[in-house]
Amino acid sequence: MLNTEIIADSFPALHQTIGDNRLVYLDSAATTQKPQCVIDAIVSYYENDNANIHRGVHTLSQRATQAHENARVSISRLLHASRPEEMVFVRGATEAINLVAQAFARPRFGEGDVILITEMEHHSNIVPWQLICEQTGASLEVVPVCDDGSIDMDAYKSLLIPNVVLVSMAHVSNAIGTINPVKEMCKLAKEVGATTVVDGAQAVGHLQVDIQDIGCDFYAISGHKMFGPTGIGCLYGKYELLQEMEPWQGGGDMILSVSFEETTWNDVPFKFEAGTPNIAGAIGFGAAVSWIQEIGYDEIFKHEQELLAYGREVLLAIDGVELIGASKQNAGVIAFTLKGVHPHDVGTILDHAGVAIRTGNHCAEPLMKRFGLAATCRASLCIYNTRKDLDYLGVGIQEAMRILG
Amino acid sequence: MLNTEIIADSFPALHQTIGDNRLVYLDSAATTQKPQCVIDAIVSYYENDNANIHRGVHTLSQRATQAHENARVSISRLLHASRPEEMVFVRGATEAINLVAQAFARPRFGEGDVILITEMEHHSNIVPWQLICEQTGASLEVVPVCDDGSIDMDAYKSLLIPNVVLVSMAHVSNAIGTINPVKEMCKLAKEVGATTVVDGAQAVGHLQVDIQDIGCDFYAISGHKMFGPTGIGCLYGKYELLQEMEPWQGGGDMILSVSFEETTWNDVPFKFEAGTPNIAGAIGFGAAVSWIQEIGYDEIFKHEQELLAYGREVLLAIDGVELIGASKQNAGVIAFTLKGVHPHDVGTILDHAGVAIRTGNHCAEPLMKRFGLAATCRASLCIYNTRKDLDYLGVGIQEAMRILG
Amino acid sequence: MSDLRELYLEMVTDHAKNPRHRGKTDPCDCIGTGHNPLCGDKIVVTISLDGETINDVKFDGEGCAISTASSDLMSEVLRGKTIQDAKDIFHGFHELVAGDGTAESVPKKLAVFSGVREFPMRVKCATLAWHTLIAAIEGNKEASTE
Amino acid sequence: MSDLRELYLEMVTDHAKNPRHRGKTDPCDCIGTGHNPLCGDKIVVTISLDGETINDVKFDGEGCAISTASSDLMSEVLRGKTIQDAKDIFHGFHELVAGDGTAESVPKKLAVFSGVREFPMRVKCATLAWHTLIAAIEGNKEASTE
Ligand SMILES: Cc1ncc(COP(=O)(O)O)c(C=O)c1O
Ligand SMILES: Cc1ncc(COP(=O)(O)O)c(C=O)c1O
Repeated sequence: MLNTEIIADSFPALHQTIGDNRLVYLDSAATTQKPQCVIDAIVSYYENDNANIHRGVHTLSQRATQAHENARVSISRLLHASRPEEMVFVRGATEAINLVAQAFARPRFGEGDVILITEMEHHSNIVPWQLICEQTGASLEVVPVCDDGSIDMDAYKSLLIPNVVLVSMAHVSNAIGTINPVKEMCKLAKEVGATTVVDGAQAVGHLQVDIQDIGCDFYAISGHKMFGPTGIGCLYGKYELLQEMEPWQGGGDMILSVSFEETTWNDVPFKFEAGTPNIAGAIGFGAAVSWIQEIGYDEIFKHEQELLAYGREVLLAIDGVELIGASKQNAGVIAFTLKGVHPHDVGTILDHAGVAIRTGNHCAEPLMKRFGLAATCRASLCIYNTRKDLDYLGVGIQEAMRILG
Repeated sequence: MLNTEIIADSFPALHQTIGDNRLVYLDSAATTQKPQCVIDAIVSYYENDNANIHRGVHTLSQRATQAHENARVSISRLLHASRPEEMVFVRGATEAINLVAQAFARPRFGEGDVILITEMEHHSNIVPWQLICEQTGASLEVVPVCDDGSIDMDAYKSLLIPNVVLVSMAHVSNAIGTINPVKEMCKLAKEVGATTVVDGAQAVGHLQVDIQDIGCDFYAISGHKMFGPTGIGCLYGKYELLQEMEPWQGGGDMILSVSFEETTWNDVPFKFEAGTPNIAGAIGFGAAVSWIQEIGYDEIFKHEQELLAYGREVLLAIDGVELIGASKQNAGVIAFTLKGVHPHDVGTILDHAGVAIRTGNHCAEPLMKRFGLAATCRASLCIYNTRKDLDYLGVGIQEAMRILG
Repeated sequence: MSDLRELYLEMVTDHAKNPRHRGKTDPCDCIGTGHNPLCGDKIVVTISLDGETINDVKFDGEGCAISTASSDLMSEVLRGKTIQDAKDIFHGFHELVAGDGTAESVPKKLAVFSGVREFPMRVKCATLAWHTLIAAIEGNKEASTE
Repeated sequence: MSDLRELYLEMVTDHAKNPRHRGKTDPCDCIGTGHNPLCGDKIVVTISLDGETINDVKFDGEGCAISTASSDLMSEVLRGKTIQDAKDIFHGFHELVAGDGTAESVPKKLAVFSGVREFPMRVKCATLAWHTLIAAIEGNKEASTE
């Protein structure tokens, strides 16, 4: 097994106490902690190369431009994009999906068109499509989720009628951790001619993603959920699709030339990157990608699967714990409830013990409703977690049962 | 006079050499350098408080949320907003203007409506309105600029017909530095009932801005142009207007509740802040605001005006230099050309001497055309610059004249 | 470090587990719905009035321990009080859990919420019922703590 | 540190200040427009052909010293060459300024651009004319270096 103590050493935020207790961070699905190399990359940019990018002739601007574009190349390689120009820098997965919705879907969809999503989507993969439906007259259909938290594939197939123009689905559910068969789902969607969007926010920090193999048209990711900085993410889009699309925002860098009579758009991906981008963010994101590659997805996935099994064991040994949607193909997310104890109280009591979990609806209200719940507790795992962390989780939960159960 | 050597000490990036020469950074209009305290605030967030904000019960999330919202309060105070909820976090001024265009203008404007901008706008304050015109049928009118780089106020008045629904103007021109009489312009615009947008990207790092006094409806700023991080900015909007507006992007945090049948928006400003924001960026932005307040706008403005006068003097003493649009109300931006020498070559030669300036069209092609130029050289000043910096600029320009003039 | 035992006093956990005032008043003169998006809680507060006097208050819906206990104890202390009393008590209560108030300025039973102040993320849980009550009285149907 | 004198060799500055081939060929068999958004330069390249042979090349428009000198020297070396020659020379030239090429692989006059390689931001200036030429030959009207 991986020496995670050494790995955890690279994460400064993990070395602190909450009250009298060591911090046990089990909220990586909300945002991961950052390794020192990512923090250093940001600092180094600000201390040495800070300049605006593109169109600057001076040395700092050249360095900053180079570093920014190198990050794009790293990310495109990590995801196996066919060229760096297919990666558009955005604020995060939310903006990525909104970009597809507004710049791709809005001008193309209309009455009679169907957008298909699943019942387990994050609000960021629901609301943009609701807005599009309102704006274009298209309608939204929803693929149900089975009791074990997996997608009901039979229902999916029967919902895939020719009117379906776009399918958007999570690669990994943030609320319950289900890993969806996105390759198969994209293949089926293609058979009815639908455009495919995969929300990869919860995938890329935890498992190898090969965009070409998945065969999707768009893929959305957030830097901060994969060891990178906040405020940066990428939309992958097939080159030809990106080229055909309308621009996203208007402004500097997204144009080739501007006059009051006529404005010509810049090439992909710059057409979608109006204004000064999050330069430090992109550079830090690039550093995060290097860090992931150093550890390797094999190690990451194996470690998290091992922890997942152990964590489920620890929790199921406690009377009153119920796991929610613990599917077989599951990433390191453990969703659970405690009999008679509201998740919010569990969260407070665990926090008091130094254990950080998330409670609430996890921006997935429809999925909560599907399971008949208003809220759950969620412990989400990462490469830097250990079995000991899960032991502390168990102890904290027993304390919660003692106080309130 | 201010001890700028001490001020410059707080900016790590300024302490480097380019080749054999000390870096002389005269490109602050593109992006300012960052004081140590801003870098430290970012590092401290990642090393101590890194967590996703809103809806988290654990300690890190509480700290991060608090720090993020404190930054909003600081920025709202700096600009004299009437409440923090009037400040929407965005990527930068470009996104701020696009937000107004898409969420305010697009659903409201139509055939016959006129959007009025000026000839000196940055592309970020031109293209979003061109897109709106295309999308709504409204038309774009342009206020001409006088030879000295000031706005032709007579023309402005005569263009302010009742059909004008929105006026958008730079507070300070990035290309030539003109400080526009935005208070008067807003007052006149209000008389015909137009909504007013001020692009403050180049103002807030250099002069005191009082949004209430200006009386505008919207005001756009970028953190990275005022000592803050990249990837963060604010849109100020009058509370009532923000409340009436459509959402911007859809996703987490911008909703109160989501179901497939009905989704309700969150309150202002969260309605416009879908997805995980640039948390570190906002916190660093807050630190930049504190830094500005410590120095004080009086000092900053006085110092930059003094440098501006000196810089113009240095340049005008060189044969072949022509200043472009050097108006009386001018921020620390010196735009110039060199007889017989293309700006791009000037940029390379100056860079070789360690002097960083920007050359090109400065994302203001229409203004370049107005002055009959394809490109200019631009030296932009900041609180950390000194007279010595301008002496180096002069020497570099003489070198350029020697090689190519 | 804040003390967990100060938050979950026995009286609080008791009222959370066995609320006495769950349900709907009859008659129901005012009704309000409260929503705490932080934890997904939704509660409905109903009131029966006799002129300016509160005859009965009840609440319904799921919530965390703090929110349930607060709803229940609010219902308890408000019986027989006037609407103005209710507003004054809320003011004192708000000061207690989120401001500079002391246990003296609230009815004795509410003093058990003194510990909330040390848990800023839980202030909204403690005040949700009260916000909803005020909304119900003032004829706004919905209250939200966010 | 890269040496400025290697970039602005006398032959470069001379051709930049006094270009010999500015104008428009007559006849004009191919025409192309090139745009370098980095510096705002726009140039127009015209060619007169005799079958596969380039009779004349001229350029017009404003540009920086590197771009003007490159346009002018390109026009000079291409006279009498075939279209295939032109493509080959561009290939060698591109390798010289942006790749691993040496001065040996380009016509002697173009060797003055060897210094460009040390100034990556100026590579586009040196190649703009060539991209535009190829665009003109291939019937694309516009070339851009970005
Ligand atoms: C006047 C003006 N407006 C808008 C912008 C756009 O700002 P940003 O690139 O930070 O979005 C700039 C930046 O160059 C500017 O100078
Ligand atoms: C599955 C999923 N999709 C989308 C998002 C949105 O990502 P961001 O908040 O970084 O925009 C998240 C983040 O919580 C997520 O978990």
